[in-house]
Amino acid sequence: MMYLETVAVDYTKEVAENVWVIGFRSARITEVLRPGQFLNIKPDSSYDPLLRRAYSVHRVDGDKIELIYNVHGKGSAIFAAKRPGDPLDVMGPLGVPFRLDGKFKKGILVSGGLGIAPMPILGEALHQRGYDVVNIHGARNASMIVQDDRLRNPHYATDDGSLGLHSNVVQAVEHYLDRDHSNDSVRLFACGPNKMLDSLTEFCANRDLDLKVSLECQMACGIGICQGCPVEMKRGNRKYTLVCMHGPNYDVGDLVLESLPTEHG
Amino acid sequence: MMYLETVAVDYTKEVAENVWVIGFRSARITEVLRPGQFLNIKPDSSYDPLLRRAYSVHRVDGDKIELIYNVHGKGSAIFAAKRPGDPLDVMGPLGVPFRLDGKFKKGILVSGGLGIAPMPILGEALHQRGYDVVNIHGARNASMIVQDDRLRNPHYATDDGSLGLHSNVVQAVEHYLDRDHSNDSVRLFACGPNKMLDSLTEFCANRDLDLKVSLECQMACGIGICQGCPVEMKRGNRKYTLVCMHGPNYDVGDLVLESLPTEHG
Amino acid sequence: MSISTEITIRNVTFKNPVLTASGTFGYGLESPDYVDVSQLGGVVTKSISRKPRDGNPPQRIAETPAGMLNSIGLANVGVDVFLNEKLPALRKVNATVIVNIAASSIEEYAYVLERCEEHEGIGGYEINVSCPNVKDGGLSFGTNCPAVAEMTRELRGRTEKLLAIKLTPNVTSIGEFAHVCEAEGADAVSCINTFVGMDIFVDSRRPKIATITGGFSGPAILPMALAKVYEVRKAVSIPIIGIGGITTAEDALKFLIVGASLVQVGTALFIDPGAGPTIAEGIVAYMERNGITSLTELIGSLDTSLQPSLIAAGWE
Amino acid sequence: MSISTEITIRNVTFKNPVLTASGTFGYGLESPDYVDVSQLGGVVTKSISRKPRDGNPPQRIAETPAGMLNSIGLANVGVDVFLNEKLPALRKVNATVIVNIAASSIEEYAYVLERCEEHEGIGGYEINVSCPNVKDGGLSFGTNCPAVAEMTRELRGRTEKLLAIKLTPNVTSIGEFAHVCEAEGADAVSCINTFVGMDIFVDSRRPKIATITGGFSGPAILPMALAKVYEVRKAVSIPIIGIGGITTAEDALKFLIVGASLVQVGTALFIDPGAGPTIAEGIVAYMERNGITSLTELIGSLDTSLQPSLIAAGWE
Ligand SMILES: Cc1cc2nc3c(=O)[nH]c(=O)nc-3n(C[C@H](O)[C@H](O)[C@H](O)COP(=O)(O)OP(=O)(O)OC[C@H]3O[C@@H](n4cnc5c(N)ncnc54)[C@H](O)[C@@H]3O)c2cc1C
Ligand SMILES: Cc1cc2nc3c(=O)[nH]c(=O)nc-3n(C[C@H](O)[C@H](O)[C@H](O)COP(=O)(O)OP(=O)(O)OC[C@H]3O[C@@H](n4cnc5c(N)ncnc54)[C@H](O)[C@@H]3O)c2cc1C
Ligand SMILES: Cc1cc2nc3c(=O)[nH]c(=O)nc-3n(C[C@H](O)[C@H](O)[C@H](O)COP(=O)(O)O)c2cc1C
Ligand SMILES: Cc1cc2nc3c(=O)[nH]c(=O)nc-3n(C[C@H](O)[C@H](O)[C@H](O)COP(=O)(O)O)c2cc1C
Ligand code: FES
Ligand code: FES
Repeated sequence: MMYLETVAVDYTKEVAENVWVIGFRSARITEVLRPGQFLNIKPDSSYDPLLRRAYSVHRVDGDKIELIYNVHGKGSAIFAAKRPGDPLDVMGPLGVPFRLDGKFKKGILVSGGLGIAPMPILGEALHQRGYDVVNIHGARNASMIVQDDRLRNPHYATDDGSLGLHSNVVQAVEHYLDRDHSNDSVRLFACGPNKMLDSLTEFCANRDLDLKVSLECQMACGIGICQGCPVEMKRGNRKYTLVCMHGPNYDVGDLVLESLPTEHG
Repeated sequence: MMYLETVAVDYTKEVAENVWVIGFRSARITEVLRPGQFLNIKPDSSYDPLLRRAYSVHRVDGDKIELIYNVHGKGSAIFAAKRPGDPLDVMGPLGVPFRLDGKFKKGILVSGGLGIAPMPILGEALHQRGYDVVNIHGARNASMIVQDDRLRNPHYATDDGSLGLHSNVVQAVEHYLDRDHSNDSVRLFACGPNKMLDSLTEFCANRDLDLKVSLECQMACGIGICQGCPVEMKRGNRKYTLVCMHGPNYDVGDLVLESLPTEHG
Repeated sequence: MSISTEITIRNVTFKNPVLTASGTFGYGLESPDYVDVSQLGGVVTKSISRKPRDGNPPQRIAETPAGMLNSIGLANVGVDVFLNEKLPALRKVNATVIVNIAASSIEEYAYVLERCEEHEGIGGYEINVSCPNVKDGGLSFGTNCPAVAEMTRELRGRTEKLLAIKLTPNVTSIGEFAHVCEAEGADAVSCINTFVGMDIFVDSRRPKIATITGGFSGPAILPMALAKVYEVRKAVSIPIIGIGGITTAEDALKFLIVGASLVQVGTALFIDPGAGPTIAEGIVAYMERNGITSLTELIGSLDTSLQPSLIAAGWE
Repeated sequence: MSISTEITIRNVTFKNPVLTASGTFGYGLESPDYVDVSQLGGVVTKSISRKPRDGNPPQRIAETPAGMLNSIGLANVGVDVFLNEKLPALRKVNATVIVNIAASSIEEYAYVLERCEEHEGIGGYEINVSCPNVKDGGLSFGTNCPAVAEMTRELRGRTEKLLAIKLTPNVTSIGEFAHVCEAEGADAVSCINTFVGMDIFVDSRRPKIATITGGFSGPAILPMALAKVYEVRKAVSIPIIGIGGITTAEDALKFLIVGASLVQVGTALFIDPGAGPTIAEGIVAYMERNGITSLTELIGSLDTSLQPSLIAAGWE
């Protein structure tokens, strides 16, 4: 079940450098939402920008929903300018949730930058199902790290060493596994820039680790009617999978990751 | 001298049914502004709506400027949603001011609906120059009348009789003149719907009264570079006058009023 | 006041004039639960080809001011899967189905149409001529008037069902194309398919979509689409299906007033998949407000008599 | 790093590639005090005709999503007043002046051009071919390839100055038009003039502009204009002047990268008459950021080599 509804903004705020959250309520959405799903939101009623923007659901609490986003372009700038009470035109929840079942003991949630978005809800869901949860979150520097004390077992890494490990996030995963945990039965869940997903995929392939990824790509409809969001498949009888409808969450082994267009050109 | 500047909104509020005001400050603009001039304002940075909107300056007080407007379409809806502190992209002052000199003793300021916009500043300017000032303001009903105790000698008329005279504004002018003032030496200044201007023009022609009008029409540039705002001239060596550059304030005798396109189709 | 929004073309009666445009509503089956397909005038399917097509590689879409570019590449399940899986499901949801056909040769168009003729539940066909014409060197059919004429003649000979030809706007004179369609027996022309557009990233200096240029759609194109419908209205007397940038009932009414008998909603469905029924309701509300009881009073009722301002200005 | 934004076409050196488009900056003299015309690459005048023209009756403009329609009707002061009053003033403000010429016959184009040839201070000409061709029955020159060829030949024979032909986008193949211009000796083609569009009021069912259809411009058209420049770039090797929806430096850069040597800013000037110099500064900032020292490195530098995604998808 998915809904199209106009909700009222509860708040917006900047929680790290150029990292913003926006909060609103929808009991219908939170009731059916599952980890890794996203919402498709119209910035405002103007035709410029025209299309909805996809956002992973970052936090839920009862009927409260929080999204987290960077301000880059037209859409996100409009979200950041919203005030309490402003209307927000929301469609969702959309997409196939993360696969939570399977033979593993610990979920390692790997996020680069705004890839943190789906992790809190995923972590809670894994925890409730009895899995151990570790978060490994990387960013360029300390001010861009989203520090959230509700995050389970967080490990941080920054490119400039200003917080946590002085490394990229894939090296941080390696470091974590090699220290004490190399024999754990793990599943990795990753979300972040395509370059990070590429190198994490290689790392996991080398070690034969189970990796699920959550993709981002340009979308028009978000519901499978435009065919605008294809990614090539390695297996299966279709050449392409539609990220909005069959994804955004995949087993990395199903995908030809190189077919993801480089972000923003 | 005209300016292009980004100011901060001080306030917006609804002062009568669907009648809004918006306030901001610009010392540069108030310093050079003259009665009957207008500002050209970009609703926001989106390309939809694309063009600036023209607004007569309604009030000035030191560096404070107030505009008055109805919410009809895309642009005005955006203005009404502005909050204190929001940026506003303003160009002006534009247009040729009202002609205040000449042989008359009393200025009768005739306004229909939002035609009230330029009247307060015009009234003050006339008063300062020693003229008597009377305002005759009409609207469909009482709730749409902008009652402002700073207005000089206001007389109201409503189509349904819910406030002031039960008449249209032209009948109210006739009523005013016929009661006690038929021998006054007057100049009428009018602003309002084209239909009102038409019938007031006829009325004034019959009585040989001096009538200045302030026109509204669709504009693109507001500064004479697009040729988008022509109105036909009765005299002079050009066929058309450009409302933004040669107007919006005219002696009614110069114009072929029928060449004003009917508003909104 | 009893208002009828029914409109009949050939032997198909559309319950209202609002259809979904090809390629923007999938096969009519993917839409969310809150969209009632039976409230639409009809569903035009994604372009169906002889064989299944994967479509173009990513990136396939880009947003532009008030519009978007696409290069989907006619990704579709092919006529067999369409007829065996999609059509039966569509019939169940009680939709008037127009099958949009894409092909690279007249034989291929004819093949797909004839396969469809074997099945029940199809209201008619819309022929997408914006595909490369393999026989004549890859240039699109849609910009070659004799090819469109021949194709129309061939298809007309093969079906008694509603046959609409979907014209491309990327030609000097769309009226000529509409004219040959009419002459060869088409029941209607669909105006218009997408305009050619492109966009690039200035940092990488690369095209935003993989095929460099693509199809341009959305509210931005409405004024051009409306002008094309106006041109076609003057050229032919068969019904026109108006398409291009329609998002609101007001937009749809513009096309009807200029002369379209039906309209299709495309890109707007990506923002609100339920836009079709909403627009149909808005048309009824307008008719009520204006005392119009039947669509035929509205269609082509554009008032181009001289405006007072023109008469005043000496135009006669 | 020393950055040069100079660009020379024929014998005119433009200090930067940003010009104002014809009809959107008056005669270059009406702009507000805060706009420094000498900071522009050049000023293209409103179309100048043999006789003064009043232009079309109201209503002349309408706003559309991200665009606008106009039917100004070439209102202008005529060549005499232009040369005697406007040109001397323009020379004083130190602008590179391109005179845009409009006419309804080749003789009339030639007349206006020859009158201009008698005066100093004109950098070159841009020929507006989107005017009705009275000789060939009122259809615009711009959609008639032989007429454009003949006109270019005739004008080329009459001037040693920069001669650019301004093409209409409302044709099936703009490349063919650019090609005949090149063949007949034009120094450049300006791409593009406005698209045909229309809009109506649904309540009165009347057109929004008096001439029913009009010219469509603004950010909405940028993707189509860019595609036209791309098509022309493949068809000819003479310089292209890119026009259509340019509002920001990023927009201007898109045209340069796709292959334009100069750009013109039109509708955007109605929102900010000073947009030209701002865009020129933004181009310099981009060049600095990307270590580009001369415009020629940028012009036509579009990277259409296969993207990894295309190679992965088996395109070669
Ligand atoms: C399934 C899914 C989930 C997503 N979840 C999130 C999320 O939780 N949080 C979030 O912030 N975003 C998320 N995104 C991305 C989001 O949908 C928007 O693309 C993003 O917010 C930019 O939108 P915009 O309107 O601000 O920029 P646009 O106006 O679309 O783009 C303007 C300019 O910014 C550039 N740009 C756009 N995005 C980026 C970027 N990420 N980095 C650098 N430049 C960029 C564009 O290339 C363009 O030049 C998700 C996308 C998908 C498909
Ligand atoms: C010199 C000048 C001075 C002006 N001063 C004022 C002023 O002081 N206050 C003021 O409110 N306006 C004034 N206007 C009009 C103003 O510029 C806008 O046209 C008006 O605010 C509508 O803008 P919008 O963006 O809301 O509507 P748009 O988005 O432009 O129009 C949307 C819809 O509303 C309709 N519409 C637009 N205006 C009206 C109207 N007035 N009545 C009914 N329907 C309408 C349009 O036809 C259209 O269908 C002035 C215009 C000029 C040229
Ligand atoms: C993503 C997308 C896919 C499309 N696919 C097709 C198609 O397969 N066949 C077709 O005839 N038209 C196709 N079109 C064109 C639309 O049917 C329509 O003619 C065009 O988009 C203009 O209408 P709009 O502005 O309402 O979208 C497609 C359009 C879009 C945006
Ligand atoms: C109001 C207006 C008037 C115009 N007048 C002329 C003209 O006289 N001659 C001409 O060649 N082009 C004219 N044009 C076309 C522009 O020069 C330009 O080619 C077109 O508007 C596209 O650019 P833009 O989207 O930046 O406006 C005019 C455009 C507008 C909007
Ligand atoms: S975004 Fe439309 S199919 Fe995925
Ligand atoms: S609005 Fe452009 S000339 Fe008046």
